Parts: sequence; structure tokens; C-alpha cells
Amino acid sequence: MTNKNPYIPMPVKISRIIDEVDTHDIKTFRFEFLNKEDEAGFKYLPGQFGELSIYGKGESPIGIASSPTQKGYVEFTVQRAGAVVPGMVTSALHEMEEGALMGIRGPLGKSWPLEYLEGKNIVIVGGGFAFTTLRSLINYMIYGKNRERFGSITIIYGARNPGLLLYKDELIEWGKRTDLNLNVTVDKADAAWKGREGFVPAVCKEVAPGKENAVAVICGPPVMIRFTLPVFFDLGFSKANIITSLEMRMKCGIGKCGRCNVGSKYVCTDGPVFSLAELDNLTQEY
Amino acid sequence: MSRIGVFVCHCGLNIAKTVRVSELAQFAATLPDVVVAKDYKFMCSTPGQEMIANDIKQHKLDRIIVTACSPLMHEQTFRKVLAASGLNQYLLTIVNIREQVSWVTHDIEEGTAKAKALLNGAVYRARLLAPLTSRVIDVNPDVMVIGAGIAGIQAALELANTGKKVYLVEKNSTIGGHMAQFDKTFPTLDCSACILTPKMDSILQHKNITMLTSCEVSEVKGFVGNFDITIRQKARYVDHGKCNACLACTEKCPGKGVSEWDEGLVKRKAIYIPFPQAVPQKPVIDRDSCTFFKKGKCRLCEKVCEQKAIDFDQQDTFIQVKAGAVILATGYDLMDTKPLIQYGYGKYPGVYNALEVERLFNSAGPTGGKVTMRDGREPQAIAVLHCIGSRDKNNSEHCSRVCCMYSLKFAHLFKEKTSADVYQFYIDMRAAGKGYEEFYNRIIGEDVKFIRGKGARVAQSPDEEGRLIVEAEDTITGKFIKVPVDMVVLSPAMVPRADSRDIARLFNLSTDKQGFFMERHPKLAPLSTMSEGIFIAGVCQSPKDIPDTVAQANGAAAEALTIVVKDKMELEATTAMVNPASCCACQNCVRVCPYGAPFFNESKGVSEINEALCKGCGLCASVCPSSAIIARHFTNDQVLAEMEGLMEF
Amino acid sequence: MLKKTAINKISELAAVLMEKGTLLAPVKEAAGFNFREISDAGQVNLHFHNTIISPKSAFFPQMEDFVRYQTGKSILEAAPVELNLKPVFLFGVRPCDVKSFEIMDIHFSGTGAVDPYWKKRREAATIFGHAFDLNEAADPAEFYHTLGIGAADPQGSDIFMVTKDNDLLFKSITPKGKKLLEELTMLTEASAGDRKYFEDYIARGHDYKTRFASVEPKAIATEFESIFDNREFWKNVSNACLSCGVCTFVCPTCYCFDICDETLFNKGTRRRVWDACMFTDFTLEASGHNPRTNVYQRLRQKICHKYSFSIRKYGVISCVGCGRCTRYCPVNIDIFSIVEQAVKAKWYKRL
Amino acid sequence: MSFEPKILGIACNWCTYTGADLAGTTRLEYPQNLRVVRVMCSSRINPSFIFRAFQLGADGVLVGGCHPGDCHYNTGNLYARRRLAVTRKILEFAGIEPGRFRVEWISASEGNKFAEVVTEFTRQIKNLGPQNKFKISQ
Amino acid sequence: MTSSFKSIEENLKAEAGKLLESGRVEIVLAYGRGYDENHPMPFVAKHPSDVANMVFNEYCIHNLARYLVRYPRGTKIAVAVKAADCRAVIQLIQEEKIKRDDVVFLGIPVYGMKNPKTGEIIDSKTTCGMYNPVLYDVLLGEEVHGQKIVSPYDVLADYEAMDKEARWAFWKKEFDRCIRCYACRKACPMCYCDPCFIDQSKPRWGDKSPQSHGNLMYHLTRFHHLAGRCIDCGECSRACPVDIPLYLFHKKVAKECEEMFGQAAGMSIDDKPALVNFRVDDSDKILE
Repeated sequence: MTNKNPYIPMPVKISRIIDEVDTHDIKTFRFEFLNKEDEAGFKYLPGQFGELSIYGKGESPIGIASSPTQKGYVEFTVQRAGAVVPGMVTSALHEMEEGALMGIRGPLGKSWPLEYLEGKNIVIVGGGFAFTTLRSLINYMIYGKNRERFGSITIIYGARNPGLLLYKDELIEWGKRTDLNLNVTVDKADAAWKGREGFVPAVCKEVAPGKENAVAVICGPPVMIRFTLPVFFDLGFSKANIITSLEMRMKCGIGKCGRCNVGSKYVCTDGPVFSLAELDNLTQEY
Repeated sequence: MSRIGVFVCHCGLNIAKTVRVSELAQFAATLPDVVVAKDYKFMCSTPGQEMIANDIKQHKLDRIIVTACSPLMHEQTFRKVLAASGLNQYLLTIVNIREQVSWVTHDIEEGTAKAKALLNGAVYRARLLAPLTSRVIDVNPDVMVIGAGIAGIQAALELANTGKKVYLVEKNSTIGGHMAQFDKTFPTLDCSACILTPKMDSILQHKNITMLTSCEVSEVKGFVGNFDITIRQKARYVDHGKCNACLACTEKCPGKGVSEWDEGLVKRKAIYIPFPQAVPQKPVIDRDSCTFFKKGKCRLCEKVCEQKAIDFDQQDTFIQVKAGAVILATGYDLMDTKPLIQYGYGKYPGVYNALEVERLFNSAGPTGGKVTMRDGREPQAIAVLHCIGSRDKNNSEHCSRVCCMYSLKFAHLFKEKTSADVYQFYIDMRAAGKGYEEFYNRIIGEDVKFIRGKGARVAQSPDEEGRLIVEAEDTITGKFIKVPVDMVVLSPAMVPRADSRDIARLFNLSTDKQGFFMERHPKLAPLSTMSEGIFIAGVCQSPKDIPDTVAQANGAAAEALTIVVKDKMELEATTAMVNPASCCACQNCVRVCPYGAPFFNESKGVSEINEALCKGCGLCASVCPSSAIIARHFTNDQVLAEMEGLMEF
Repeated sequence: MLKKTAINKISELAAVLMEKGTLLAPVKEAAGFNFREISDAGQVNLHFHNTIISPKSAFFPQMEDFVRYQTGKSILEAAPVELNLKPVFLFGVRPCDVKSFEIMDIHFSGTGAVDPYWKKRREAATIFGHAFDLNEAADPAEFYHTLGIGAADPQGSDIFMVTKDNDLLFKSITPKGKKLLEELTMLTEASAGDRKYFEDYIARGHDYKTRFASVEPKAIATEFESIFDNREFWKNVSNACLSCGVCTFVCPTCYCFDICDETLFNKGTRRRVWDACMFTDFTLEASGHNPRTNVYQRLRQKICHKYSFSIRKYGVISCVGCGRCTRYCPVNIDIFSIVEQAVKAKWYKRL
Repeated sequence: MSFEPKILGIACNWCTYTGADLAGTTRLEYPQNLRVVRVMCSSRINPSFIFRAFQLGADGVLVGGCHPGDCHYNTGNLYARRRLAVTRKILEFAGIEPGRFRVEWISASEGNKFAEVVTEFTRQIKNLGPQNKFKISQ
Repeated sequence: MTSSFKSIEENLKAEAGKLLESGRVEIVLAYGRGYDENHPMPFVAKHPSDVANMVFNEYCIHNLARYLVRYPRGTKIAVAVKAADCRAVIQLIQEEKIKRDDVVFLGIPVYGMKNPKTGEIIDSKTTCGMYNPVLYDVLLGEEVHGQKIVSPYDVLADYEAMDKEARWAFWKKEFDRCIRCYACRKACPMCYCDPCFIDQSKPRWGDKSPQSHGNLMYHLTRFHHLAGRCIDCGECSRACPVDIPLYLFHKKVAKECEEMFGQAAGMSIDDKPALVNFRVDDSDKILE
């Protein structure tokens, strides 16, 4: 039963931990599978998620931060949850060290609609910690010949301050590329910050391409989304061409436990990626 | 996943004799999350401490367990080691295998087994420990002293002389308190006014003291270092800023009120100063006896006042004061003896209470210092009854401590000022104080009649009009006696101020059965209270004489100074906090906290805890049904985990 | 194949089934009947109307252990709990409950990932359906007729049982049932009269009336979609609701569960336990956000899930009208009445 | 082998824990069956701790606090007294021998009382035998 | 002496109508029709026209005090209360969950309430045995007199007489049947915590799975949380789908609290809940 039982996590080793931000509450964990067949079976696309599993603590659904083009490992960027009472799994994870073993279930859920995105101009809008699966998408789209499959790529990524930006090395690399329009902004700059200062919606207004043949992929905190969507509506983007990813309490991740049920959808299997048009058909309970 | 280091101390042979320490360390090494486990002869020695410090660095330890003596012994020592190694000091756990294991058994099997169980509990607990930081707050350098009797005056002066700003709050229109009413003080018989009035004057003159008379505290907010107190100043109808104390008003005033100062023995004007040496030397209008307030016309005082200081429209005003510490010196009331009908106080004009007699003796009193009774006679026989209401289970169980001595003083003064026979009815003569026994002996020599027996009843003499009979059992002869006298002096119990419980509530103090303020500890912290930063001095804590009161006042001043002398203070780190997501708004925490730290935030619908007030006892956490309160360092999950570890093996 | 035995010999049959495997059958308990694993053949008691907890627990037990492990040890040492099931005989299941298995099959093994526990337990089981007693009045809470289920529908059972006077008739419905029935030699062959009685009984079952409303799945799904945002309606129907878990726990088609790690002394088990969408913390996220904080939202979720979402997702109403939720509701909330009202709800004023 | 009970102690920091230290300092011997959890005040003891202790396999539970009136926090033990009295009644009605749960007021100066109580309580628990009612079977 | 159910119903409708009409209250908590006569439901009237749908009969056993805390603080609510229900409201006032001024007590003096499952009269068996509300603003019928006064604690005798082994065996069997549907706490007017202690993962007081130990921890702790607060309405047991006689345990705890602290729950709005209170002279005997 072990091999096919979707409830039993696959063993992985933490091969690398990157402390992403100044506040030390977001780390990226790189996992390597202990079993080759598990690695082979873990075929994923950007936008999907996995259940990070620690026996004795529980499981936590986290979006996959690496791109399938990165071979030999998967990465998850995890924020320590809970302001007053820390989340069981995420805080245990944050106390883990490189070399430690734990479990993963997945890949779970639907990916960003890559086929739909092909040939289109892509605007990626990310805010704060929610940038993880967008990073996966970016790395996927710019990998080798993949880049040819997509039109222009505009990235708008914002954080509250420079210290809270994720993937700082990659941002530098992406910034050097000419086939990407990278716009990194912070709400509040510090002395060392040379880049943009300003809120994501304002930057979107400035740099987003026209609606023609374009799709916006947006992930961020609710307040960012609330102010960003009107920008794209004003630009004439249809709801079908604005795509986002939902957060919802999930347990099983495979559409059985009923927890993430919203209307006739299960966020874990029918999502977490939805277009605004799809969300409009969903009951507003997420 | 923690990285725990376990350090087992031999304490020479103190531990090693009955606990196999190396086996204990080996056992520790097998426990999950234990990265390193070592034993060493003396962990508290410098090499021992260095070993821990090195291992913290080398093994990146994030939890330290020292298995040694009692935490009450060396917790601080090892906390410093952690702090010096860059680890939060609260990540230390001490396992007490000396006082509670090796020293209480001879059996090395038993000792080792118990040590393992205790250590396992510590490992379970250590995993869940969280780093804690204590908050530092600013301290307001000023002090408020409430009550300007001798205690308050003394404390205020002491503090002011150190350079601290003091707010001295007095309910009456003058400072001085009961001591200003007295004539002579025992046992030295020096004149009360002579020693008190210079101090009163110093208060007035002192640049660091703000004197707030006719004032009462109406609200207290904040906490130690940062009290925010609202004072209500009663309308005096005289602008003290303008008044030049010519007192022309008091001469012309037709109003008549009862003189509180003279214990109701005489009348005073409606606009008045309580007594000639009053401080401040400025009159106030008593609304109840003022003709203008009663009848709507008069205003004579206004007419005679050249300074235009009379202001009939004056209202109560509120003053906001900030202070870092507060001293309560609110004094006492004399017990109302009217309800003790057997003594006939209030019924027979010949029965007096002690304070009234003080005024009779006083040359500034109603009789100019002559002992003349209400009917104008000079008494021929006087009975002084001790312990009226004191040492009485039906009234005040406590001994009021000063009555014996002032009753002797009365006897002396009666002898001095009259030719009367003086009888002392006492239960026991308590003369414990410097010079007191000597004073007693002196009075014995003054032809005073001592009857060892509590006065049981005072009755009208059936034979002679105006004479009184004191009935008592003379416990020496065992005879029931009846003594005819002209004047009876009751020495009533000193009881808490009528509003002492209200004051206690304002400052979140506890009171004892009677209503006296509770000290934090009866022996070791007699001037502190359960509310940090609030101190008590004088009789508001319990009855005492003037020297003790003054000593307490000085002590309280010193205690207050320890707080306001620093401009910052560190708050307890092991306080409780509320997880608002779990709070069910039952307000149990608010109900039980002895310090008033939790409060209910009506707008958020959850309880919150003022951590500056919290002492970390954890009571609130245990009465919280939804486990919303996190008692830091003793959280529910930490205790549960420790129990699990203790019970595993 | 139709066989029979005297009802008073039921314990003999039970004994045979116990020998062949695990027998789950109705047992009388303090509060009523429940399916239990039979350890004493005499416990089997068919004098019941229906059980408190539905027989879903045979395939979806309230607690299912996934893995056992030791904290502090490697994940590689964790031991998944293997289900090694003997044949299971689920004896005395009412037709409406039998129908529930079909609905649950769609969820657990018919779409998306296959739940291995449900599937294994389901495969191991032989279901003895049991017709309601048509001579007895229907329970006022029941309404399976509304869902198109007859009181004596044999579909879904492997073997279907009908009571005839003092006898119990057994008819094989599936090959699996036929094979078992052949093996049950202690049962006697039924007579032609029995056969006639059996067929008539099943036919009569369709005329046996519980509460009834006309519900066409697509239409009712639309109906509920149209009133989903009608807060006035939902608040009204949920005024009395306590938000407890009774209705979902007794329900034969509720399948929500939680996955818990439970540890003691460093030994742990990861297991699933039933959960309920009626519980306040069901959708509570780690961030503190909870999309369903109000009682009305939770009751709405439960009802719409059964009468709307399930139709859209799986094509079936996820309710069999067994009436348990109504019968055991501490405040007598009646899902049937709510469905009836929902049809009329269009006329409610929208907020 | 004779029955060696596991006894959980919960002691307040200021009185009973210090009293236990004093017992050690004065080398008073007592049975080693007691394992003490230190809390700041007996009022910190959540009644569920007691239930949990028995579930974890404690054969007896001993709570120690300051004498009423001497609580370091003024009134903590007065609340604790009421709450733990109820705990006791609940345990008893559930069928746990009331002798398995004891609350004692032991001051910091009563090292001898601590040793006596532990000795006596341990003897009592030995007489009662193992507690298997609440104990979780694994 | 006793008013008929019908007349109480009429009075209830009239008073509820008046209160809503005058604006004195926004909400009246009462009883309404259920799916049949034997199953009336808690009912919320917000408009004067709603009162027509009110009913009152011997099956209106629900304790409506349970619903008070559901409305925002300060909502003016009239609530129909039988004796035990009334005590629940008083207890909630003591605990400052609601304010006296915000509630109108529609007192129902009644004898002969029945358990719809069994048809038996429940008054002193599973509930507090009182017939008349201790506090009311309006009384919807005549006070009940002449009924035999039975101590609510009489039913405990058999259980108190059991030896400890038998009592443990009894409770173990009962608690083991618990399916953790939490109907007991949800029906309880005093169980207003959200989240309940048992739902929390930090601290994890008891396992979520319905096994003996988690069940035991849940129930014993709940009894403790209700000590001195339980007003003996019996709703927990009535709500229980598997009929665990929780009321017995609650009664026992209530009885002990009454004996130890001299105070029964919910009898006066001036009381302080017994377990967040103390007297300096509480006897140490209570610990023996």
C-alpha cells in the first residue's frame, strides 16, 4: 500500500536551507528524494503544491517554489505561521537543519495554465511571501527554449522593504536578462536600496502591457490583490485572463477530506490556481 | 527539532555518591534531540561553565539542560553562561538532582532512576521553551504621597529632600492629620504642635513639594513607574491664589458649623481655617453651614475680602498627575463608639472619646486647655476605659497599640490640670516601646487608680444627678465593682478609614479583615503592597504610634525612591499573555488576578494583560477555560510535556 | 437464488459468518442500535428500525490509522499501517444506507485519487441489505422516498433480506452474493410462495411512503445556487442550529475527515478521524482567517454540499433521506423542511 | 518485584519547592517515587494537569503550595484550594481512589513536613497499588 | 395551580408581540414549530408578525439561554425561560457575558416537560427539579405549587453508593461510547468558549480521535469547567446522540460545589462564580 497510498509521505532529505529574509521567518528548503522512484514520480509543473509532512507535528500544504526545470530536487519556501501561537509544522520545519529527513506528499493540485499561457504576453504580479509559485513559473518560462513559447514577460514584484524580498540572487540574475521586464519595488526603501519605491498597484499601472494577447498572473496578500485588480480591469484585461492562486485550509490535498470545499470545487484538486472568471462562479467562501 | 545539550554535575560527591552521573549522561545522549551530553565534577566552576559555553558554540546548541543542584541555587549562574554565549537565558532548564535526589536517598539505584526520570522531563520541557525578553519601560521620577498626616508629611519631606518631586494629597483643607489635634505626646510629653508645625511649614515652603489640599484621588491608571492619577479637588469657594490670609472673612461670617477639628466640641464659622497653625493658612467655605448657600443671600465674606478671593461659583476641579510611585499614608478613624450603647457615648454628656479629650487638653482647643466638661463643671472623678472596641472579637480583634500609653498620658494630664481622682480600667497594660514602661511606672507613682478589668458598662448614677457609674469586674480581686465618676474617657479602637476599601480598590490593594491595607509580606515587605510601586506607611497598615509611623514613612520613602531613582525599569519576562484568537471573553482572568493585570477590552471583545502589572503566577492561565492565556515559561504545553517526560520511565 | 431461515435461528447464521470473517451487524445499545463487530452471535438483533450511526463506519471508520512512528527517529522507520482484512459481512443494511455506499464510492474511489482504505474495506465486504418493515409506519424524520429510494430496494446489496412472518428471506443480487449464499448451507431453499412474497414485497416497497417532495437533482442544484447568497434565508433556517457535529457524524454520506498526529511518550500515530463542516474550526486557517465563521455559513455549507455542490461535481444528491440528521438533531432541525423551503425561498426578501 | 509507584508532584516555587530543597539540605531521606514539576504558584495548576498526570500513568499526584494566607501571590492558593477540591471530587466520582490525589500546604521552612508527606503518601500509594484506570494503554 | 401549555403559549405570544412592537427588544427567543408536534424548535422572532409562529408544549425542552451569547453584546433580547433556563441566564449575567438590562426574562413556570425520545417526565431527573423561574420580568403563567419537591440530587444515590471499581466501569463504558460530536458542549448554555480547550493543538489537552483517553480528558475537564456554573438543565445529555448520562456527573459536581462553597449556580445575579472566588475561611476539609 505504501507506494500508491496517497496519504503516506515520501521520505526526503533537506539538502539546503536558505534564510530568505531579514526577519528570519521565511526560509527556502531544498529537498532531495531518498527513493529514485519517488523522484521520478514527482512530476510537477509551476503552481502545484505539496504537503510537507513531519511525523509528530502534522502536514502543511505549501506551493512548490522550484521549477521542474531544476533537476534533482524540489524547493519550498515556507513562512513560520502563527503570530501568537506558532504553527506546528512550519515552526518545526524552521527548526530543522540541513541533512534532516522528513516527508513530502505531492505534487498536488493544478498548475498555472501553461498551455493557455503559451504565445501570450505574461504579466506576473507578486507581493511578499506569495511570490513562491510565481518564482517557479518564471524559472520555468525562462529556462532554455521554453522562453520561446511565451511572448513578453513582465514581472512586478513587491515587498514591504528590501529586507523582505525573496530570492535576492535570482532577482539580480533576472534583472540582467533582456528578455524579461523585471520590476522590483518596495513599499519603504532603506538607505542601501537603489531600486523602485512604491506600491505594487502603482507599478503595475506604469509597466503592465496592454490587454492584447496578455494574461496576468497575480499572487499576493489580500490587500495587494484588492488594489491591483482594478489596475488590470482598467487596462481591459478580461477576468479569464487574470489568474491567481487560492489559499485555503487543506488536509488531504487529494480532494477527499472535504475541508477545502468551496462550492462544487475542491481547492486542492480543482485549484489552487483559478482565473478570476472561474472564481466568479464559485461561492465567496475562501 | 531542538539541539539540546545536557550537562550533568557531580557536585564532587554530593551528587555522584548516590546518582551514577556518567550513566545519567549516557542515558541523556539516547534521548531525541539531545546533541551532546556530558558529566563534570563541578558544573558551576569556571571550567564547567566554559565547557557549556564551548559546547553551545561548537554544537550549535539551542537548549541547555544543567542537571545539578536546585534552580534556586545556580539558575542565575547558568543563565549568565547562556546569555554570554548568545543564547537566550530562558532556554535553560535546571534539573534538581542534588537537593531533590542525591541528598534525600542512600540508594544509588533509586537515585539514578529518579534522576533519569527528572532529566527526561526536562528534555521534554526544554524542546518547548521559547526565548523570552523582558521589556524596559521609562519611569516617571515623581512620587505621590496620599494623606498628609505625620506619615505623609515625613515621607514627602524625605523624598523632596533627595530632589524628587512630590505631590502631597490631603483630603482636608489643612495638612497635619490627627497628630495636629494632639496636645502632648507620650512618653516624653513634648508638645505635639511644637514638633509637627515646623514640618508642616517645611512642606509649604519646599520647592519640590506640590501640596494638594481638599483633594481626593478619583482614578488611578497605569502601573509601576507610570501611574496616571486623577485628583478631584473639592471646591473651596476661596481662590487661594488671591487670598492673603487676612482672615477678615472668618470674623464677619455669620454661619455656624460644627468644628471637625475640635471633634464637634465647639462651633466654627462657615468660612474658616480649621486651626490657627493650619497649612495652608487659607480659609475655605463649608457649603452646608454657609448662609449664602443655604438661603441664597449673605455674601458678607465677599464684601469684606479686599483680594476678591471669594468665588461662590467655584466647582470641583480635576487634576491629572503622573507619578512613578505612590505612598499611601491615609491614617485611621477612631471607632465610632455610639453603637456600643453600654458605654453611653452620645447619651451621657460626661462620656468622652480620646480625641475629644486631646482637644480639651489643648490650649488651642475649645476650652483653652482647661478640663471643663460639657456642662461646665470640672470633674472630680474620671474613669479612663481602655480597649473600647479593640481586642474585642465582636468589634476589632486587634490591639490598637497606642491606647494604653495615651490613657496613661491622660491620667497624667488630668492629674496635672485637675484635682480629680483618675481611674484606669484596663485589661492588660501594654507598654512595649522605648521609655514606655518607664512612663507607666511614673504614672503609677502619680496616684492614679489602676483597675485591672475591662469597663463593662457606664450608667447614670441613680443617686446623684449628672454622675456616672462605671461597672467592671476587677479581675485581681475577682469582685464586681461600681465606681462613681463625673467623667468617662473611652479609648476606642483605631480603625481603618471609612473609605479604606474604596482606596484599596482604586490602587488595587488588598485589605485585611478590618480594612487595613495588606502589606506584601508581613515580615519581609511590610511597606510594599501587592501592587508594584504602591507603598504604605503609618496606621493605614495597622495601628502604631508616632515613632513607628515616622520610621515607616522614612522606609516607604526609601522604597519609593528605589523605583523613581532609575529612569528605566525592567519588567518581568515570565509574564502571561492572551492569545486573542482563543479568548472566549469569560473574564475569569480579570476576576482572579491579585494584581489587576488582565483587563477586558470591550471593543475587541477579548481580555488583555498589562504585562507591567503581571507577576507571572499563572493563576489566570489555569482559570482560562479556552487556554487562551499563555503563562510564559510555564505554558500549558510546557508543563504537559514535562509531565509526560517525568512519567515515561 | 432465494434462501431462507427462521428469524430465531439468526444467531446460527451469525456464527457461520463469524467463522468466515468479520461480521458487522446491528446490536442493541443503551441509546439504540448500532453496527458493531459481532463477538457473540447472540448479539445480532434485527428488531431495529435503523441504526444511530450509519453503516458508513464499516468502510470509513471514525478513526483510521495511517502510519505509526517514533518521534525523534527517522521517517524511514515509520511503519504504514497495512489493512489485512478478513472478509467482512455487513449485515442488515437498510436500502437507503445501501444507496449511500454508491454515493460514497463516487467520492472515495470513483473520481480523482483513490482512497485505499475505503476501497480495500469496500472490496472486502459483502452487504446484506435488509428491507424496512412495510407494516410499520415510517419514521417521521425519514424521507428516502424523496431521493427515489424504495423501502425495499435491493440494488447495491450483495444479498437482500426480507422478513416474512417468522422467516428471513435472502436473495442474492450480485455474483459475490450468489457465491456466498451458495456457501451458506444452513439456509434452506425458499418456496415458490416465498419467491412471490419477496417480489411483491419489493414492489410494495415503492408504494411505501415516507415524506416526499419532488426533487430533480439539476433543478434543486440550481435552486440552491440561486439562494446561496440569500443570507436572510440561511440565517432563518439556522437560528436554532447549535453547530454541533451530530448530523454529520450520523450521516451516511458525510465524508469529511481530519488527519491528526497523535503522540505519547515519543510514539505516534498519524490517523484520520471524522470531522464535521459544522465545527467552527473546520475551515480555520493557520493565519487565523476563517471563511466560515457564522453558524448560517456552516449549515449552508452542509446542505448545499449535499443538494447542490455534489450534484455539480458528482452528478448525484449526496443524501439518501435516512432521516438520521433530523432524528438526532438536538434542536430538531430538519433538512427535508429546509429543502422544501429552499424551493420557495425565491420569494424571501434578499438582504 | 515490589510495586514502585510513579508519583507526580507539582510544587509551587516559593514554598513547597523550597521546602523540598530544605529537606535535601538537611539530608532527610524519603522515597524516590516522587517526580516534581515546579510551577510558580499552586494556582498555576490547571485541573486538567491532574487528569493528564493520571492518564500518563501516575499512580498518585501530590500538589504542594504555600499555607493559605502565605501565598507569594497573596490569594493564589485560595483559588487553588477550591479548584483542586473540585478536581478531587471529580476524580472520586469517576472512580479514582481519592487517596491518590493529595494537596498539602508545605512552607519553605517545612523540609521535615515535605519529607514526611512524601514518605506517608508513597506508602499510601503503594497500598493502593497501580493506577490503571486512567492510564493510557499504548 | 399550573397553567396549561396552551395558556402559556398564548401569554408568550402576547408578551413577545408587545416587546417587539414597543421596540423594547430586538429579538425574542422562544419556541416554534418543528417537523412535527413532538419536535418543536428554538425559534427567533424579530418582527411582531413572527410571534404567530410560536408554540409552547411539553416538548419545548431546549434551553434557549444557549443562544444569548450568539448575538452581539448589547443586543436587547427577550428570552423564554423555564426554571433551569432562567438560572442559565442568571449565570451568564454573573459571568458578564450579557447584561441584565439587555435581557427580558419571560419566565415560564411549568411542570411536566417530557423527553421526546422516551416520553418520560424529566423535571427532577435530568434537570434541576425547579418549576418556577427564580427571576423573571414577566411570568407567563401561574407559579407551580403543590408538586412534590424532589431534590435534583436524588438520582445520584445509586451512583454514589457504587464502589469505585463499579463507578469507573460505569463511566468508562459511557465515555467510551462518545463519538466526539460535541453536541453536549454546543447545547450547553455555559459552554461558550470558541475554541474549546479540546480543539486546540497547542496545548493539546487530549487527542481528537474518539478513543478512551481523549474522551475522558474532554469530559472530565468539561465537568471541571462547568463546576459551580452548571445549572443542571440536562441539555448536554439530551443532545447526546448516544445517550451518555452526562447530567449525572454534572449533578454530582454541582452538589459537591454547593456543599463546599454554599452556593448553587445561577441563583442570583449578585453571586460570583464559585471557582473564580474564594473565602479566606474556606476549610481545608474540602481537600480531604
